[in-house]
Amino acid sequence: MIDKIVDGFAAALAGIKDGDTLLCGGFGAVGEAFALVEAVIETGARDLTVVCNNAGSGQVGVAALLKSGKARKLICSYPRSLDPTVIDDLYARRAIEIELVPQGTLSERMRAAAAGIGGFFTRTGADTQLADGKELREIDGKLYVFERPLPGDFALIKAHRADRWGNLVYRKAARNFNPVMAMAGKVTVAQVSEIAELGSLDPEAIATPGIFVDRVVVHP
Amino acid sequence: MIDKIVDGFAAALAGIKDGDTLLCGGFGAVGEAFALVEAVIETGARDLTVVCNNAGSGQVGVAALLKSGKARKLICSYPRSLDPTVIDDLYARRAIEIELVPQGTLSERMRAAAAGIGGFFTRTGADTQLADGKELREIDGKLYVFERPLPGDFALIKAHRADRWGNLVYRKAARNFNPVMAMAGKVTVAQVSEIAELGSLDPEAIATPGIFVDRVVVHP
Amino acid sequence: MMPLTRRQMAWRCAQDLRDGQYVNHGIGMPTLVSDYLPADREIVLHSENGILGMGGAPKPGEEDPDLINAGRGKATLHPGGSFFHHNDSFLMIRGGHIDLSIMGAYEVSASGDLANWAIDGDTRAPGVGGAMDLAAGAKEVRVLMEHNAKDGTPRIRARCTLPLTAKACVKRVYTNLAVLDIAREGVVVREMIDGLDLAGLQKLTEARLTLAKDWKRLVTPVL
Amino acid sequence: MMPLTRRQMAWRCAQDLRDGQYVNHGIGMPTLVSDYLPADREIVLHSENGILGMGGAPKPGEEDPDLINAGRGKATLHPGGSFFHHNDSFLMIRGGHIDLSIMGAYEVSASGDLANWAIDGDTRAPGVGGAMDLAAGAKEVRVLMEHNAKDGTPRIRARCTLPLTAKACVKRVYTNLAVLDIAREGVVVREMIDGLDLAGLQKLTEARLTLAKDWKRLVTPVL
Repeated sequence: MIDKIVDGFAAALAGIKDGDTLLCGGFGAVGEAFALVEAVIETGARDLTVVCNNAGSGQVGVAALLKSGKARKLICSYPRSLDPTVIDDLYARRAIEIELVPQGTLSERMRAAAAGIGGFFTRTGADTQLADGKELREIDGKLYVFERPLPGDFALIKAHRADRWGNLVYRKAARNFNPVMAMAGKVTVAQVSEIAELGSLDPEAIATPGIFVDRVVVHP
Repeated sequence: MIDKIVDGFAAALAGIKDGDTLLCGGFGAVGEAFALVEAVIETGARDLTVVCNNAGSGQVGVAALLKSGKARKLICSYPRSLDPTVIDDLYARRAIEIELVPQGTLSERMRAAAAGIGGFFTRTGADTQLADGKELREIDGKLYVFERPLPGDFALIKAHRADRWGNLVYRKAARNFNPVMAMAGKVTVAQVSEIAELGSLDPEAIATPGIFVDRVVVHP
Repeated sequence: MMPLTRRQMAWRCAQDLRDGQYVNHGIGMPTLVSDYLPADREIVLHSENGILGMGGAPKPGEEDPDLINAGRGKATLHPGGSFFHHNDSFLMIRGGHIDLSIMGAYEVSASGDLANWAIDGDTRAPGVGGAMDLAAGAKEVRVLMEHNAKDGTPRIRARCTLPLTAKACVKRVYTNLAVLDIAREGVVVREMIDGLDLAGLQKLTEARLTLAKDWKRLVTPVL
Repeated sequence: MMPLTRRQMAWRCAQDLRDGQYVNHGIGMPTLVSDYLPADREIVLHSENGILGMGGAPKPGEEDPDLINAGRGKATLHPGGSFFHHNDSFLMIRGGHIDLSIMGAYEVSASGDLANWAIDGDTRAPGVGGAMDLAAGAKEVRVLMEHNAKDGTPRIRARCTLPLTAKACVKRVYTNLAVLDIAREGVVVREMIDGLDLAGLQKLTEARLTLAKDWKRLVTPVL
């Protein structure tokens, strides 16, 4: 029987190791799995690469993980927030490496990893310093930059409801990066508010089919 | 006021012209916009390129369009069906050009067109004669083939319900190629069974947001 | 001479929106555009965090913690709106499905180059967000910005001095002094506020300006 | 010596499925595998036309015209199943999310090359479907096919003679005579039907065979 629901964050994060890349969902603190991400600190894993659109806000979630010093590198598009003290301090002290990626390229690179794409050409950023050192190609008279897939060892995402097969639904704008990260994580862990009976989620409206989800942990 | 609902197939197909590429939804006759596709014959447009997973079955829909002689070329993955007499006859007479594309590459090429991707590398087909003449590249020790975007001048799709903004929902496996074709068509026309009041479709379950749809025609 | 307020600039920008357009407005001043959508037109706002048909701020007590706009303000959804994930949201942006992107900027060049993500001497961690995606992908880009920096430095430049967001993408600029088109022949002044003439505006602008034959006074309500 | 029937071959293949696996079976004989899913395991069937959790054929009168499998037969959906579009369906296939692809084949080579989409002298329009996507993308590929063609020609070859679907992708082959693994050391016989020995099987096989130390008789129910 398939039952992806695990008991507690330690079980949810089992197997995380030094040097892993973590895909952390959320946009502007909405749809971020605060508790699950904070539980990474307790695992003791170090030298992590955190992939997240922002860099957390205040002292919680991704901000707490970054502050803990467990992350060597942040791959993000916009490390700014209402309270960016953690990332601004780390950046000022050169205590973290930042790879800045345009938001859509960040999402597309994760989808490429999920879809078996070896790389793709995009117009985004081709004219800019973010293309420095990257392959450029003119296609049909326009300049494109080559971008590589961005897979995660773990995806740490937030959803509204899950069933025991790992099917997920989200709430409104809390969906954001979570589905694409679910697809791009080798191990995908979903922190959810509620468990639904198998078969009770509308099969036409499942935003993340369970095939992309390995573990579900409830945190109401 | 936005009202994408048009009256009749002539209005739905206005602007179609010689040499156009038509993306025709459906998989094994399910989710194919039979009546809309057949109405293309009446427009008089010629030298068309038809993109469709199959080649129609029997004498209806895509099969009828191909039989009419209006199509110069078919881009497909599997031109076989319960009754493939039309395509087998055209092929035997060398009366149509066929570009054979692996099914997932067909879908991915349309998505690339929809997403502004200039091209991508895929493992699919890299080892095969379908990669003849295409750019190959070894990435991380594996062989990939470069594939180009496949846009349509028109996408002729089938959905279950639409509202006046063009938001679409589908029924079960009738979804198939329709959403990706809706995204990849310069003009996307949806043949639907029913119209829904604006606001009555669940915003969490709209499979094709109206931004991808230009015209809606009702055919119960 | 009375430069426009930020709200007046947003109002002017909003007057050009067309019925049925899919519009993404950036954070900061462009957000104000949504307060002045013409009542006789149905305009569908796209928010990069996965919303089409975004409405304005909710009434007090009706805020939903999971419904925010790209600037992290609380938002609402219009009937006909929809939610989707980030990859589909940026497919809309990068694939040319957004009719109009309205962004703020630090600099716009005479050829429509845009610089709006990085400034000199910023000690904060760098951030680009969705600016490069919008600049390269939207069908049309319009900029809403003060005509000059606080120290008077022109922002409409012969060439951009700051890191680029994308080349040759801006088609129209709304400032607190004028409405200007980036055309093949250069920067064309379409509207100027009362009390300003071409020579006066040129003094405040680095790029060479020409005056449209049918130029008008830029007039707005008091806002 | 009694070669397996097609149903017995499908039954044998199904016995190896593991609890919780995501499995895509091709059209033709592999479809029969779904009739023999072990009752003590929950196996999630993927259908390329946008279904996870596909069930078997519906009861008469309960058919839904919009719910078909990849072979165009009427299907059902298990509780927990979901529908999605083709691009997501092939992302699952191409991105390595499908644990196991079970396909038919014309030929498999000693190094696991697969040829299952084109034959010589076919006058029909060529068709490839999702075979190349599955062969290149699934985590594991297993083949279900008759050991020999109707004229006796071996189908397990030193090298494939027909156009390839993908190289070095097949890990296990179920035939009407044997179960064989494509291993680093070559083609290893794991199971043979009663009355057949390695020499006898080798005569019917072009690729060089070795016998697994723990080989067994291939026994199935009468089906």
